[in-house]
Amino acid sequence: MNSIDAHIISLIIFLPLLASFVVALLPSLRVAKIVAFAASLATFIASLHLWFHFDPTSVDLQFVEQLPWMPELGVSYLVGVDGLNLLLILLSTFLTPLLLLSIWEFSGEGHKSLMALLLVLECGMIGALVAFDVVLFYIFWEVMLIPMYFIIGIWGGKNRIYATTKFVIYTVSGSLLMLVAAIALYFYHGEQAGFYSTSLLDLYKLAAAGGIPGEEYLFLAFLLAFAIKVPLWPFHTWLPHAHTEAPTVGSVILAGVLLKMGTYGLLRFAIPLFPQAVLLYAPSILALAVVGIVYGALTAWVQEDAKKMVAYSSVSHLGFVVLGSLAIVGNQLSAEALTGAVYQMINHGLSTGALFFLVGMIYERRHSRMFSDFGGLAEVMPYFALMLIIATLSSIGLPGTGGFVGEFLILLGVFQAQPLVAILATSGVILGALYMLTFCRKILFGPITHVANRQLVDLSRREYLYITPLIVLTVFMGVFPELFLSKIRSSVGHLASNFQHYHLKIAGVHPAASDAEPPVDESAVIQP
Amino acid sequence: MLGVILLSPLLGAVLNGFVVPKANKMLAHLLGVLAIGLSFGSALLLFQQFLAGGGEPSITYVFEWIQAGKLRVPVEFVVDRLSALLLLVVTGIGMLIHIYAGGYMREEKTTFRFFAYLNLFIFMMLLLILANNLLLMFVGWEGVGLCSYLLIGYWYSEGANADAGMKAFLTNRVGDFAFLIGIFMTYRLFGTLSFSELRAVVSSSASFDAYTLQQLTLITICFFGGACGKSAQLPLSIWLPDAMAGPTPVSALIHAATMVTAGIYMMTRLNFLFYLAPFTMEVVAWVGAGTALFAATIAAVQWDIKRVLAYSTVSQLGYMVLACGVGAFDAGVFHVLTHACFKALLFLGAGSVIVAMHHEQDMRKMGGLWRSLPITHALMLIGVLAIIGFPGLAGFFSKDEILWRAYLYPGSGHYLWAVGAFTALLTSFYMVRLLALTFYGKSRLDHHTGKHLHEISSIMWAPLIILALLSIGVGYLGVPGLLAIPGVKPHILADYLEPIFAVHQQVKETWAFAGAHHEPFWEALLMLVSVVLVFLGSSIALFSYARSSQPNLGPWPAPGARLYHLLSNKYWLDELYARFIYSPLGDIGEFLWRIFDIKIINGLLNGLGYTILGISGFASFKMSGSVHRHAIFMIAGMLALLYFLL
Amino acid sequence: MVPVEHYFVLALILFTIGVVGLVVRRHLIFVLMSIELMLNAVNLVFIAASRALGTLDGQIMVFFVITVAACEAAVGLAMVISLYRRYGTIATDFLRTLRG
Amino acid sequence: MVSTFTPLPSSFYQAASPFLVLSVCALLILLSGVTKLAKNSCCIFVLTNIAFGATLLGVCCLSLPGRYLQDALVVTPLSIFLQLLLLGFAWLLAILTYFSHLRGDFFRSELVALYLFVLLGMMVFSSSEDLVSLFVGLEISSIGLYTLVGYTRVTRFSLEGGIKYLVLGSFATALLLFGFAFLYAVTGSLQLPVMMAAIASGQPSLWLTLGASFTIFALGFKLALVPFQQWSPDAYEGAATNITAFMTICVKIMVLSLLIKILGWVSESLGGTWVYVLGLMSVASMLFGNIMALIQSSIKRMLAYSSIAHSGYMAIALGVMEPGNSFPARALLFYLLSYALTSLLVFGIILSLEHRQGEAIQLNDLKGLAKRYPWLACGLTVGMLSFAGLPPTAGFLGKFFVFNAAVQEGHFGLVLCAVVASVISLFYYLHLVVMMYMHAPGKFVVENPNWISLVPRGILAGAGIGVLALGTILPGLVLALLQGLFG
Repeated sequence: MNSIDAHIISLIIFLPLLASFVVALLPSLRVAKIVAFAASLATFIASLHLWFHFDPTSVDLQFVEQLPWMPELGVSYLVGVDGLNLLLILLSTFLTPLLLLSIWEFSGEGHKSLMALLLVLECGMIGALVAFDVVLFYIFWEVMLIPMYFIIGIWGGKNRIYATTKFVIYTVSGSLLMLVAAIALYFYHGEQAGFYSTSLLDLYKLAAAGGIPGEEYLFLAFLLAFAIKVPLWPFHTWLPHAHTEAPTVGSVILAGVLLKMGTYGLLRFAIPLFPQAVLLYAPSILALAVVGIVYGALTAWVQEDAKKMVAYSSVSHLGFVVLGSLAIVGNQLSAEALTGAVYQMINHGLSTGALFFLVGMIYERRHSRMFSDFGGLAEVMPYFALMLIIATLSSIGLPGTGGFVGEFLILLGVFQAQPLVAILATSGVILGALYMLTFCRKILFGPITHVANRQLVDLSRREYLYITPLIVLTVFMGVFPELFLSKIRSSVGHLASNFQHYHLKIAGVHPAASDAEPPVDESAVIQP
Repeated sequence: MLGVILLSPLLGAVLNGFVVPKANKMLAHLLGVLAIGLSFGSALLLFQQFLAGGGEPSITYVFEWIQAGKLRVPVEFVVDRLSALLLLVVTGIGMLIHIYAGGYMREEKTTFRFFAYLNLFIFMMLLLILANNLLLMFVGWEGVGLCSYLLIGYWYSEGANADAGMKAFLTNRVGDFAFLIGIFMTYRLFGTLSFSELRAVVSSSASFDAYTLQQLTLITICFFGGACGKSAQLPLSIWLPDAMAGPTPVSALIHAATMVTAGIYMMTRLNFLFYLAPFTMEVVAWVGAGTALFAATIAAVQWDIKRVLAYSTVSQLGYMVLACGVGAFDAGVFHVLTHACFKALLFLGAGSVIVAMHHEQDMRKMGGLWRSLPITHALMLIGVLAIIGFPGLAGFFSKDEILWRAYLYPGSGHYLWAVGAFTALLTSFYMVRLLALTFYGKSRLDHHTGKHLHEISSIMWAPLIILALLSIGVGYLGVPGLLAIPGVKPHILADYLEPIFAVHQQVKETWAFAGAHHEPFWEALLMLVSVVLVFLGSSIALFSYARSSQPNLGPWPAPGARLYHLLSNKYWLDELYARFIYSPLGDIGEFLWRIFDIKIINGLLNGLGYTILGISGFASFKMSGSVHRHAIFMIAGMLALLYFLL
Repeated sequence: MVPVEHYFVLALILFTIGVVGLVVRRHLIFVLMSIELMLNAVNLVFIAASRALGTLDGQIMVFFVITVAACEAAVGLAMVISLYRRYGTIATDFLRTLRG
Repeated sequence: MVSTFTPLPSSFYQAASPFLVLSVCALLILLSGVTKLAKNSCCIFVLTNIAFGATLLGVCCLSLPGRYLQDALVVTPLSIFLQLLLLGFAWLLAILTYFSHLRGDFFRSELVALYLFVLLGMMVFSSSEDLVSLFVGLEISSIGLYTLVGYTRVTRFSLEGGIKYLVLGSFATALLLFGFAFLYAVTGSLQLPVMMAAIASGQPSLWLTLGASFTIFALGFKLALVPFQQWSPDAYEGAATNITAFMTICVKIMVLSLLIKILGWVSESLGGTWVYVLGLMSVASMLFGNIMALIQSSIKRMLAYSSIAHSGYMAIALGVMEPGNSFPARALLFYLLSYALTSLLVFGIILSLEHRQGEAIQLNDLKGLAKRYPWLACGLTVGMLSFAGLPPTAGFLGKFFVFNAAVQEGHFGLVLCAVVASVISLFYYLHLVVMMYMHAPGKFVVENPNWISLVPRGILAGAGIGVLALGTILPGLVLALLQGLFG
């Protein structure tokens, strides 16, 4: 591993943080805007370095950095990249420059602090994605939360305070439980293995070795924290409030990446650490996910507020992702469903992000989100209409867009595991088309009712700049998914085939001879 | 070669959509026609090479599409006897309609969007036909659904058109739901989705146990569900009549010739599965016959010219599904061929009448047009004769072939034939009624349209001429052995398509009836009966509508009034769907959101918050400031703790 | 010889009297006096214990306790006087403004 | 056993040098009150700085670890660390007060002398293991604090607070003495180590439990744990802000220094009930403190209740202590350090926001603070996040270690209550942030602009950065340092 690879991740994490301090302190706004955008672009280019140097065949952790942080407690700064989080990192570094671009002519005051908060948010997201140490993960998990709190709180809509307080308290209460469960796991590992360590690799060995006492409760604590974040069905009521009150930028990043933390957490922590509990609770979680899909779709259909509708549609889409990550066939997870879940995470981020951007654009023009204020915009804003239709099609999951590949794989995998659940979930495909097309119908088609709509101006050059990449990428992910699937296939296959005794080692580092290698059937890992 | 066929329409769509200057209608039209013409030319070349090469299927692999776990879905195209044939139909008729559309859309401000969607549609249809695995076919399947949605809602400023487009897309989506379930089951049973592999697995395995057969029945039922959605069969037939909201060339191309036949094409492509599920075939047959009858009855009372044609399409599709149901897939494809020609002719003819009448579509305001629109009248006459099965034209051969094969179907064959024959009677009635109401009888035009009546331009009737010739000539591809017409070999198409069908030896005997020898007497008798029915239906229609005096434009006289009321409301199917599916969903959604989301979950959480605030309010009220109160509190606490300690 | 437990019980009784005095009386002066009573109860225990154990430590402790009691009384009275001089009352129910 | 008088060894003078220096300086400042120097608060400020400097020098360089005067003065690395903490925070607070509106009120010679004597009492208490000197140290500091609360800025509230604090405080002192008396009666000696050995070996008797419980209750009173907590809101609200800050930080350090020593030995000898009672008190104070703070309108009163809650969190670590394992003690000290640093930051900012004649700041006065004074608002936000225990700050790691200690002993119930309490606490801490950032600015304006001078801004910035650094970069270092303390 040459020298750049050894520090690339820390660079990606802390460059935005550094940039946010600089931006906050810079006197002139114009310079601050350029610095912020340049920093986020640099982070994106650095993450592209990750993309090109990532070895898709190996199952191990790559670009690993391990520094002792609190040696006395066994807590270390351990970060790494593997198939599961590579795409999510790229998604977050890809979205942030677009976000900064979208607030280029931000009229409200506090423009600099908004940009600084976005950069801190990016640092938190990437940190949480690459952290392989429970404590480090938890710290970045909350660091991610605070800028979001301020973004919704300061630049939000009318009753933003209720929304943002509910958002923070809901998430923190869940994650505190997770912390307690992590500590219990940490101590159990200390007794079993003799040395105390919070690094995930050791905890995996512990989980692989055998049943952890009180495993159900620990799993439920982890599940609760991630279920609130996902949001799984009964815990979702904070999402519509957060989305309607958040500014466009907030909604995009919230839907784009923050919601994926929940599902990513499920894959990284909950499933490999507590396999027996997963086997026990998978059916009920699947049931919740299916209810979430149908519930989200139906409630989205009756909404009058565009943002609330897209929020509920996210509840429905992420129900699919949870479905995909817990489809158990025999004693293994279904590899197709898992690949589909990881893939759906990415293109849900893109399509919903695009939808929120577009809703934000018409909000800037008409300062209203209600459907009743719009109608017949296709006449006046044809290119906006085109973008909106493509984004809608991707979120419906029309073949030729990324949504279809993800949804199809998930449903295919879940069908092998639980046919009835899969059939109910596939009905979500119809409901999805129902509410998304009604959304288009109310905004784009039909006669122009309001005179104000008549002289709406179509997309400006800047708006093109930050919406087209999203749209093009969604279509690209639908037509050539192989480019992305090849990167995640081996890691996902590894997790799917032996999630009961899952282990992960650092690439290039041969595990100590004494470290008994639990039985792994490599056949499941498909060489591309 | 294959690349040109596929990519030229796509290129046309992209160029029209983004690159070409918007205002220039002529360039948009030219580009559209050119793209499809190129594709049609290369299709012809391919067909010619294919025939020369002995008609062996060839698979061309392009690139790896999806690969996850054990699933491997490559982008592969297959050119075999079936797809080569349909390739010709789609691109051929598509080109003719593109030429016609230029003239039809003359008054529109910009037509770039129209031709972009049309080209995109052709590309998606070609993808559907050439796909070698179920998933790629599904991509084409939904792609055509999307294009039909966009084209139906082309004049979106009129709310009804947009709703019609949405209705079409949603009903198709229901069909796709069944199709998806079918795909999942196939993957679970066979582990692959590619047609060639499926065919190999099915033919290689000696016999199938009960479980697989039961699975196969379920799979075929789901695929048939998908076909129903796309080909507007009974449960999901509500969207086609409303799809007439789109421009007429769209109705001609999509809702007559190409897209709606996708369902039949899929069933033919998977015939080796359908043969293994006799129960499904029974269902398919009866749904087909039922839809044919159902649509024909409604068509008889429609006054809008395009709606009559729409219901007649649903009815003809019913025939094709009936043909597939009785195992006569080749007859089904033959009817697809003939129907594509004469239905496109009828639609375009109706289109030119509508253009001539300045977008008037109600037949009650027409009449006596044969003098002022002689060419359209002549062409429409040929079309009507072809569709009602006038001996010698295309419809006669293809429809009789289906009725004959239905008659031979063991078990309920005779009843199927009876339904089919009665529908043929109705078909001839409403088609001749259409002709009579528009062209013959007294002219009911209001003064303004009467004066400006003008014949369509040459660009519009040129393709019609070709279609007319086709609807006469195509019939001779499937001449029954009985009528030995000199110089024409009987059953050309059937022998051409024969290698596609593979009946598994386990079900060999159930499907043996088609090949068995039958005395020609019965076949001749049935043919005679259908000819008689045709003349009977047309004479009734002529008698009641073509007479010079005022024809009866209102509901039927006394005995039939209630029946007329039932039929004109389309058996209240739309209202039933709205009441039992659409509005309950809305109510559930409303309930879930207003009550469950806001009242229960939020109520619970806010309640929790407020109780805690309540407790703190009460506690702070209790904590009055006096020192003594604090001292008492301390002592009480101390005593309580001491109690624990001692 | 009276067993030392009796002294402890006596001290406990004295202590409870002091506590009751603290709680019941409305008047600040009496409150201060009851505190003095409690401290003397403690002295009793120390002397009894020192007498029983035979070491002098307890008695040394008593000296410190007495001095501290005096300091507290002094500071307490100082505050009461300044309260009286400023607000003319030393009843404890006057001291209710800081509550909740 | 008559102890003959032996001349004190020279090492005693070296060990006791910080105390001697501090008392001499305090006396000097007291005497300076007579001269006309007293009017000039600036030179009193200089004198205080000298006093603090000298004592700090004494503590750092001159003190030798060892046991003197029959355990009356025990100097161990732990006691040195605690004294450094006390001196450090007291000094910073004095400097901050000098630059705030309270300069005139506080920097009168007798109050400053009193302030130094209170500090002296705390240092004596924290570095002795003999009942007598413990009691003397405690009383010097307590009585000194009663007067400081009452007389720093004489208002109706400060007098009321002072009197309440005095009455309840002396009641607690009586309790403490009662406890000491019984412990002395049972174990026969006033030296802590001897007593602890006697308790460990002897069988539990009624008087022993009574004595130990009274002692713990009295110390619980000082920490403001639940049954004995009601004095602190009134005293905190009544007193001037710098005294309130001094109380929250230094009193806790003092009390915890003793509890760390004795709880290690006493807990298993008095059987499991002890852990149970402390657990009960900690749960009650966590819940009570947080719930009561929800609807407070005055900031100081809200911070008083939040300090009750934080005592509750610390009491968790106290509950799980046992002689063998020093981790709970280290966790407690880390929590104490992070709590003290955050309190310094928060109270420093409140100090600089206050008006001369206006009464305590209400929460709605802070509306829209971020628009006018962004850096003050940012500091207060960091403080609130640390109190709430959100990660990038020191507060989170404090809570994390305390949870660690509790889970190690398997006290899941305790930890769950702590989780519920900290979620409730999140609400009112973030309410403050909401006021500052998410509301339009109200009429409130900072009265004395002189806080803009460099020194207080430097201190506040240092505290803020310290809180953030302690949460991210420094923990490894600090834990190693604490590890050193316990040998």
